[in-house]
Amino acid sequence: MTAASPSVAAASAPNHLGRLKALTAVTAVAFLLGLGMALAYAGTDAIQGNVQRLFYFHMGAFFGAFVAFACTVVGGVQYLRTRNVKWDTFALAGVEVGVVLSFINLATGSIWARPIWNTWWTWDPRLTSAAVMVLVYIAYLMVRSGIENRDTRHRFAAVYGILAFSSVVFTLVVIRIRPDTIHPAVIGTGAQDAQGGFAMNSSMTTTLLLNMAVWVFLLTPTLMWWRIRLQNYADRVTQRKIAYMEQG
Amino acid sequence: MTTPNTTDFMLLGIAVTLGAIALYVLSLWWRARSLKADEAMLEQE
Amino acid sequence: MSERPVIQTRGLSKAFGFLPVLRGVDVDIPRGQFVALLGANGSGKSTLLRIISGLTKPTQGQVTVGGWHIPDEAQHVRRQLGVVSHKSLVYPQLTAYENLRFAARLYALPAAETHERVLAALERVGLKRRAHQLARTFSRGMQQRLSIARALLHKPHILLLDEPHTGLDQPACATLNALLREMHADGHTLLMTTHQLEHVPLLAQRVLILARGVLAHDAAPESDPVALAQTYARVTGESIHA
Amino acid sequence: MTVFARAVGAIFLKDMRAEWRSRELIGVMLLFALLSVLVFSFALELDRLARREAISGVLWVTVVFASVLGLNRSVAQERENGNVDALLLAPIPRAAIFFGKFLANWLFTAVIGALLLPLMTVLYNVTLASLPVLGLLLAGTWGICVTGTLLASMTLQTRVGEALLPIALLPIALPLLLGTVRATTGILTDAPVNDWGGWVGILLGIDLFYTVVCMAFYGVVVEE
Repeated sequence: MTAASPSVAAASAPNHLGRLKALTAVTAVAFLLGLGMALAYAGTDAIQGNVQRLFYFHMGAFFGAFVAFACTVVGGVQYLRTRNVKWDTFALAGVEVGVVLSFINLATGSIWARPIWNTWWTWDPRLTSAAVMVLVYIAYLMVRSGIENRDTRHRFAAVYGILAFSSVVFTLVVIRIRPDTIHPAVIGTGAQDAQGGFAMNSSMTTTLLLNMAVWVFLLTPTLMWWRIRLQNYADRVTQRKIAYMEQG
Repeated sequence: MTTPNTTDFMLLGIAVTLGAIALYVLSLWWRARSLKADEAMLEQE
Repeated sequence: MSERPVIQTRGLSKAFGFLPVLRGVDVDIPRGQFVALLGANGSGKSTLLRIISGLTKPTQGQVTVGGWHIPDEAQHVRRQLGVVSHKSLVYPQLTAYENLRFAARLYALPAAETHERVLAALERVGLKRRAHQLARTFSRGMQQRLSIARALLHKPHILLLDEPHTGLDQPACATLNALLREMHADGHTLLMTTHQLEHVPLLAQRVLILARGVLAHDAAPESDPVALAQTYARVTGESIHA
Repeated sequence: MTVFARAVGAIFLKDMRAEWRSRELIGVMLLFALLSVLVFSFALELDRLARREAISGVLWVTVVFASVLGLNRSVAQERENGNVDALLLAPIPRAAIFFGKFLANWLFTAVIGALLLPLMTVLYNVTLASLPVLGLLLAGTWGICVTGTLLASMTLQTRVGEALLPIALLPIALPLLLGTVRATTGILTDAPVNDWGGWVGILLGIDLFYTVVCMAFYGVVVEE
């Protein structure tokens, strides 16, 4: 192939498999530590009981998803500036990991709500917005898969990924500016009629901080890194297929 | 006031969390495996 | 040739994803030349035309049109270009006159002259009597003539024609060819792709053939369509009836 | 007059004239909107109080789906004869092409919405035909059409084509919808401005953000 497209450079980037495996091991240990602290170290909430422990993962998953979707914005902007495929891969990894994490966020929230709010789901602005957030990024994946031309796919994905972030920002701010949500704001002041809020003691704060750090700085990057590796591998195979077809 | 017993819900939540992550990792592995199969086919021909 | 070529490409490459379409094309087209660009489907001739017109960005390489760089200075190039495609580029719900008046506004032609120039352009392609009929009611050949009027309205000196003969019957082809020869006589630079080799010797001074993304042939056309078809078959490895 | 304004005006007027000739957009959108309102009125046998709570949802769902129909047609018209290429070849900014198409789409959608207001006022016996609701309608359809014009330009280039627009548009437009529905309900139930004024602020903020982003990205979407 005479035209050295940027995609070739991305596909032949150094491997780093050893580092990724090390990171994965660290993530696994830290994740188990966080889980253990949530189960054994943090104090039991007097009003809500054990189900309150889910809250550590609920918050971790949301902010992990937030970081992943922010990566999609960075990847999209950088792709449009440089047209280097590695940024599109970065953005795609952000979307997939973000969808998984925001699903965990929704699911843990829903399971917590059953005993506390006495319902699995309610059409509260923040819950609606969080659900829409997942749908936007599923739409991102559908838009992507509908485009055969790779360059077009990358460009549209970049644009859509940037637009989609509005739903993430909306989910974050809706609790602050809208008084009619029942979702409690654990950090800072929230709605007056929020239900299910709780006071945190020091063991709870420590556990929350540790779990947030694990989800944001370890779990999200690890999953994204694996996803990027998979995409680079897929690109290499596609390239070989095309080279094969060109010969034949 | 007694603390309600909500342990079942906690366990369900943890199971869903771990399950979701495990499923995603499994999907990554699955996709890598089918790529390997593609590559092997290219090599054969 | 002392004058700089009107269209010049250097090392022009374009890949759609992993699929290379053009792999290093160098072309010089001097002012006033009528060039036919031939090639099989997927040989990249439409892509080359779209890159020169600024609709597609090249992956690598340099393109200048009228001394301006593409795509960075495309806005200077657009006024010099008239493009006719196998698609008609006209709105079927508008009349011929309205279509051209819309084009005149897009090219910011002086409002006072618009009416005269639109009528003159319609006259030139023989559609003046039909000026106020909807383009929807036009035959394919008439739509193509309207399209040419649209492309000429802002008096470009370069014409890019992407398979202008597609879908035209014999008389319409003859009318089109007569118009193109007239353009050439007027000193326009023309670059045309086509599948129908029989038109090439009648029109072009020079034939370029693209094969597998590179320029494989560059010469004056054989005067006989059959000989041209043989050359084409030899260069591209694909036979085409003339 | 700047190049930008002249190009926007030319494209907008061109769309108006084409629509005046064919009436294909307004016709389809209006018929759909009427059917939708009638179907809702059968499907939701609402009592008087529930009607005031639910009516803004009926209005907005109808307007959004009507706009999807219109947006698909409007952008498809540019692709049919390769006209979008002719627009891109003209010496005008890409953003002007986008804004001209958007203005036309916005006008069509707003007209449909404005026709629905008195109609629904009569059918549901709820005072929708009022200036505040009309203002919300203009602000809400603005955001929907600005994202819709951009997304339709994208989705019509995909394999799935027209079916993909609602899937791509609805989740992006949902923050707008949430705002407009809540504010409309607030107005209809005579709630104090403090209760729904925040939603109007969100709505205008999102409108502004989407307008800037979509105008900036149109060039990226249509280039090849």
